[in-house]
Amino acid sequence: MRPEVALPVLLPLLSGALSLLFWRSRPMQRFIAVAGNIALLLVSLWLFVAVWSDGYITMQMGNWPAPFGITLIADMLSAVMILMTGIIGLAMGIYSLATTGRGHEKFGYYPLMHLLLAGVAGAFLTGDIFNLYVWFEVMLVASFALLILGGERAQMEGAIKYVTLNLLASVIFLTAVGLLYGTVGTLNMADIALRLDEAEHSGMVEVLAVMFMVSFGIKAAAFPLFFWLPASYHTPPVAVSALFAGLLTKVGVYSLFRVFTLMFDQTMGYLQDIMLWGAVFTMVTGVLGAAAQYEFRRILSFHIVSQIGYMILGLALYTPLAIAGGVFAIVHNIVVKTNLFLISGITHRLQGTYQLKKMGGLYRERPWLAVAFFISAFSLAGIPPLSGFFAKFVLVRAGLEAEAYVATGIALAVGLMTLYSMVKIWNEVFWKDLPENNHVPSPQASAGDDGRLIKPSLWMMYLPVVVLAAMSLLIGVFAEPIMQVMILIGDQLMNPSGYIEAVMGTSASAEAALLEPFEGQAEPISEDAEGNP
Amino acid sequence: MEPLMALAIGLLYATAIFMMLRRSIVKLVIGLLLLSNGANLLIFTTAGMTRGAPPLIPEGMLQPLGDVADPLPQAVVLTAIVIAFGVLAFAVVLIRRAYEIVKADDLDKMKDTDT
Amino acid sequence: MQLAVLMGFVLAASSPLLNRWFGHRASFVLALFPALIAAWLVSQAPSVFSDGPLLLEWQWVPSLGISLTFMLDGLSLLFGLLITVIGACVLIYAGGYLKGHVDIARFHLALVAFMVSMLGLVLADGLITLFVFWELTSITSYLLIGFNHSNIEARKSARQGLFVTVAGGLALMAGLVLLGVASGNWSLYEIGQMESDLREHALYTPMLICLLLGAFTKSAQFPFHFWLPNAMAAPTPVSAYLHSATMVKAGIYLLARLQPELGDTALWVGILSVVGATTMLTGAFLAIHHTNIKKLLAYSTIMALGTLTMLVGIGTDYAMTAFVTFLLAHSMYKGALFMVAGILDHETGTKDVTAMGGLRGLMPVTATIAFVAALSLAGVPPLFGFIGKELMLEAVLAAEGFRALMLLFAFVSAILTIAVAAIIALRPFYGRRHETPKTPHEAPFSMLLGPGLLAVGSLSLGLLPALLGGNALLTSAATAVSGQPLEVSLSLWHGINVALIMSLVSLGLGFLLFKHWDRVRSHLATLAPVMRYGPEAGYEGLMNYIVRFSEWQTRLLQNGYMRNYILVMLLVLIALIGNSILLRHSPQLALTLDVQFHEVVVVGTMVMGAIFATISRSRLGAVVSVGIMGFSIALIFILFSAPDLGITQLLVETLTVILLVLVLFRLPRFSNLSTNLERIRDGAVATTMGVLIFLLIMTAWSIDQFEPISVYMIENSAPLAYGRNIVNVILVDYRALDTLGEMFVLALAAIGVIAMLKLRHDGTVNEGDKNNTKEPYDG
Amino acid sequence: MVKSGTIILNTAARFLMPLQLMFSVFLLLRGHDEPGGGFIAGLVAAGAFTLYLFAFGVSATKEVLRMVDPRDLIGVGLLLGMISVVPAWFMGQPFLTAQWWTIPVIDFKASTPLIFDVGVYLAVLGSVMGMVMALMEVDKDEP
Repeated sequence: MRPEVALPVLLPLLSGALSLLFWRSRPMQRFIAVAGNIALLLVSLWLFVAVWSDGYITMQMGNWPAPFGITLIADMLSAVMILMTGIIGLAMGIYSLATTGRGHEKFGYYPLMHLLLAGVAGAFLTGDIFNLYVWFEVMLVASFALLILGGERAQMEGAIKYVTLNLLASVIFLTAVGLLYGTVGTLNMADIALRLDEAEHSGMVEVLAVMFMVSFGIKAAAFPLFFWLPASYHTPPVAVSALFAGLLTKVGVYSLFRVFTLMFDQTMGYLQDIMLWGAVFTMVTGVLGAAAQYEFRRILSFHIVSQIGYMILGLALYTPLAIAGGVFAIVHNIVVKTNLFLISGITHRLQGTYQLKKMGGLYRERPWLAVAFFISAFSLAGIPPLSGFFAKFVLVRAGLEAEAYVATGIALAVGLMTLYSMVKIWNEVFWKDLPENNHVPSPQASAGDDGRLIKPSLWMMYLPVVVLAAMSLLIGVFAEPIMQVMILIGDQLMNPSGYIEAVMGTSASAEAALLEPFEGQAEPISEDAEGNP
Repeated sequence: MEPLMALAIGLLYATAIFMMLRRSIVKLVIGLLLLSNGANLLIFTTAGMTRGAPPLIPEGMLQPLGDVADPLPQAVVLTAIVIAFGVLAFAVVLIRRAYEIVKADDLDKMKDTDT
Repeated sequence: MQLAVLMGFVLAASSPLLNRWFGHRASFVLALFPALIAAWLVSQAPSVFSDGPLLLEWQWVPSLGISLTFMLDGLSLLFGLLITVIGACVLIYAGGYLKGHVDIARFHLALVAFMVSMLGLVLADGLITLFVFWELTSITSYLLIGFNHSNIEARKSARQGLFVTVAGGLALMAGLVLLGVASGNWSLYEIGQMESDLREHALYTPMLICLLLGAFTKSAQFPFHFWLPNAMAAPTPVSAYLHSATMVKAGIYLLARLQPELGDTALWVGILSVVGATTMLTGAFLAIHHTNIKKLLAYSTIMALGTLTMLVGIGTDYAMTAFVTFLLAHSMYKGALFMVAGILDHETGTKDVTAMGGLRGLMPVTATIAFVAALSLAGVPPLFGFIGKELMLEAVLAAEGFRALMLLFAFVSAILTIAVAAIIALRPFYGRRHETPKTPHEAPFSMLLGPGLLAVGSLSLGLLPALLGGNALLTSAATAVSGQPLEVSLSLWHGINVALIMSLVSLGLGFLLFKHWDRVRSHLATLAPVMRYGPEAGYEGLMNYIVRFSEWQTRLLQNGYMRNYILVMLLVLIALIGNSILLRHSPQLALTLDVQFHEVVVVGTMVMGAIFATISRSRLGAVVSVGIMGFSIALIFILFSAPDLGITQLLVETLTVILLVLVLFRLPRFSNLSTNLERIRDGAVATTMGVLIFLLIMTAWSIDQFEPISVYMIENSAPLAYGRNIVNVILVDYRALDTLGEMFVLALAAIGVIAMLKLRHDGTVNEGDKNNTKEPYDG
Repeated sequence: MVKSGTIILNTAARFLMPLQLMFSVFLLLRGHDEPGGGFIAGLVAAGAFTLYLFAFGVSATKEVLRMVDPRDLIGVGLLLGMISVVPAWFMGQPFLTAQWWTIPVIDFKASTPLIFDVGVYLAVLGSVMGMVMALMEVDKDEP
């Protein structure tokens, strides 16, 4: 009984349920929000330490042996992703206290946030493919609701695209699950992996792989399936944008990593090239999309797409080092991208706009904010010794070792284009003097929601920003321990037998033991049944 | 039976996709509705269909009488139906609000956030 | 030592504090740091000279082969001393130059950080550590160039410098990784010790090209030289330090560092010689276009960098000697000259040499320093610059490939350089006194100390080359560059030889050019239209093109039309599935049809419902058709042994229809929005998808390879889970987690719906909370 | 949209609603053994209230619900669902492991799956009611 593997899912569910129950009381909601986030962070740390020291940790929910019940399993990848969820969750919790309007708080902002985290955590921990679908839906519906909270025109327009295209992905996913069950007769991912290896109809296996690839590709916003992201991510309140940017697309990427290392490893020969070019085009189109933009959050949104390309590149190269690099990129990107969105929120609060042309002068006015942005932005561009550099370096090294020269070269060039956008923001927002025509921001505009702000508690906005910026720096400076974790992840993912054993191994014998007495009983009954009619 | 169902489900998917490609938001949502129904039927069908043997165990017995229909896809579809309903309700209200704002049932008039 | 370097970053970060504590004397305090490091370097010098490279091991990311190990050999010692000594001078100088500036603390921060990065760069042994420091110098220099960030030119120049150097940096990274992969080693020292020859490795050419791109961009080689003159937007201390003595030499350092392992191939010699010589000529030629004293100096720096590159390319022992000597000489006189330029700018308020004149009397010390340094630049004996230039000419004369070209370029450059030197040394200080924006007077001591020291250095090293172990230092450095033991012994007098004659002739011609400079310039001005097609225009054009391309791409891809988005996604899906199931493999069909009449009717009704929903022109018709379809599905569920499903579907369908009616009630009629062509296209896509789904279902259904896990559930439902409705047992026990999630989905959808409907209408609805009676959302 | 229905609808709703609610509870309790269960029961109950809603309008329905906001139902339902997860932990078993207790006097088998199913019931009821009532309320405001 290892509760730590289930608690990261159950705790946010519980805090979500509690905060729904206390929907009348704002102070209570705010308290539950932060307390729940702190608890989630602690539990995720617990899980991380446990996985680091003990290896795979599993729990058979309901005490039904695998593959019959639902398995929750944490390997190193899950543990890292959960840890990131915990960190980002708390950062967002604190930040939201300062930015969320009363109306939003009243209509379920905090429960939605917690349930979103629960969905994310569930997706990271589940070992069951249909359960993964369920967590995806929890996450999606929570994100739908968060996206439209406030009900402005832009939000509605963005939400329609977001909702429809994500639902399309969900249906493809569901269709694939149905076909998968029809093909192999099981839903447990480890069991599926075993059975797919023996499957005779390799065409069906490939089709399933392709369907999962497209479905998760949509959720991850890979080329050419990313349209929903730039259309919607810049529309909701900034804390929501940040949360989405940090975590949501990464769930899609995580699923790609999980499914293609565990279940569909035999199809990689064919799919690798497709994925590689998908990754390359994702990087390029994303970064080019940002080059023409002059809206803070829109630039950042396009960069999410571009960064997704890096992560998928890691998977497409399909070596342990490349996987390590891809995961490093995920971790780095979660920290940095969230932070950049949070910073855009602060600048918006300070200057009342997201339009770069109208902003300026923050380098002199807010040096600490400038430092935080500088670190995050240049980290995103992969400048050493920040976190992004190591992600990029590992990927470049893996790419060159795998002799994928073109893809690696493009990955490097994309880094330069990332720098272009980041320098654009830096020059416009921080270095340039504030343009004459910008008036002092009105509080009405500042939170993007209901205009009845609590006192502008800037420190609550600064705290997460500074901490995340420091994280980006520290990940770079103390890259060794992190790299060891990443290398372990690379090993674990490329050798899924450990995962399968952790799920099936011990319970395989239990399954036999459980089945045995019934086989004796079942047979006469079934004979009866055959005889009767 | 399954080949017939497969044909019908294929048709369901086709109509759904055709509807989703229209410019009207309402048609889009109806397309989504058709699509999720299609997916549910697909799960139900691929696992094999059985006549007149629901997965129930008669009172006082430990095992069902004879072969019964596979209960797992049923449970999965049940979950999927409810999820689809929730999502659909959300989508339906979304188009209502979107219509209030845009004043037209035309997706082409909703591209301000992209360009 | 590593600690010292890392402490440097801490020191940099704390410089705002130091500025608060020590006021304008903070510069002196900060200058102590490089001075101490210089002292340490000097103390280590004897052992380096005698025992070879000193390795200071320190791990960083061992799992990636990244170490923070420092290697101190002759080359890094030479560079280290340049960085620290000139660094100390510049810090003190900057204290005077920027006295009272509001941002001086930030300036100190960036400058010290840069200095430390540069030091790390030349000391690093690990390939990746070298790169890390390399990029850090790019970033800090970005901050320094953009120091006057209110000025749009400064911002632009900073960005340009950053892009060019970082672009090169990325190539360098690729090159270094290739080097690491090819050699299997991530340490420069160990690569130097390797048996195998990298020159024969299959990756040699790409590796070399990447590395050279990195070095060339950083060291402003043609055609990447344009960023350097623009970088003169930086305050002058920065130009003196970064853009003459240190950062721009990082690329040169890299070339010298790699020459023992990678040099001496046809490719290496060819590229370096030609690029170096071209850069040399370009720099010298462009220099005399300008009257801005900093630009003049910047272009002459480009000329010097070209010379250095060329020398590394030649690669002979003689060239190596020339290389180290020229390097040292150039750093000293160019640093001094930049600082003099800064003094002139600071005191007169203009950078235009033609606007100055007759300042000798007012600023005697400055004038003397300028004169000495300029003589060194011109290569006039007895200054150190003369030795450097002589050696350079001799090395070129002894070169094997491209000798004629290099000789010609070198000779012309020498003439031009002499003219430049004369312009700087004579023009501002002699002749008629001009009115300047500020009234000039002699600069303060802090600003004279640095250039004075460097000028004295140029003079004394020229007179007594062996002074202060100069020979030993250069011997050791040249040995490191050439890879084999080399003896350097410098002297002013080499006898009368070709080089000396060339020097003398160029001196005369150069002076002639100086005399007629104004006329030459007006002639050159007619060339201006041609000059517009330089590499800088290429850079600008590329940047504009990228932005335009990106706009075009965004319009194309992110076009806002939802149906296009869906279409693209579906086409991807169809292509991939179709390719897999139809082309690469084949579907499996088992067309055994076992149907009963009533089943056909139900299925037929369902299909008709779906089709009518598609073609119906009225909303109500569509909703009714959808309802019919839903109820037929419920019937199918019930017919095929799924009573729970049937009931659920029935109830859900009822609610769905209610919802649809409630909502669609307000919407307009369907209108025909698409063209016929679009309909046909969409129909084709939809049909293809439908066919594929059909094939997939048939295939999945006909595969009967594995026993489904539900067998276990059926068997254990009653005995272990105490439930006889197996579906319900699955929902609340076997797979209760799914159901838990599902509850939350439904709840979330409800919250979303309520929020969506009420958040705007809040206050008009009786919610019991009267605080929110206003309508903040209408806008 | 619908302010009040016809007399037939009103009468039907008035009599049908208690019956439907009772039926839904019946479906809920027998769900573990026969077709039924939390979802179905919750949907039936929601159908009952929806019928009432159509017949008598929002405010009347609110009165019937006696100040129980649908959101409270959702909260309680979800919380019950979460509560049923935990007991197994105290027994040292994985979460969600079913626990069965027999209540002695009425010989009723209580179990965590039952609590769970009740949670589902309430959550489904609350969610559907929440949506429908919100829609109707807004419709009422915007004639």
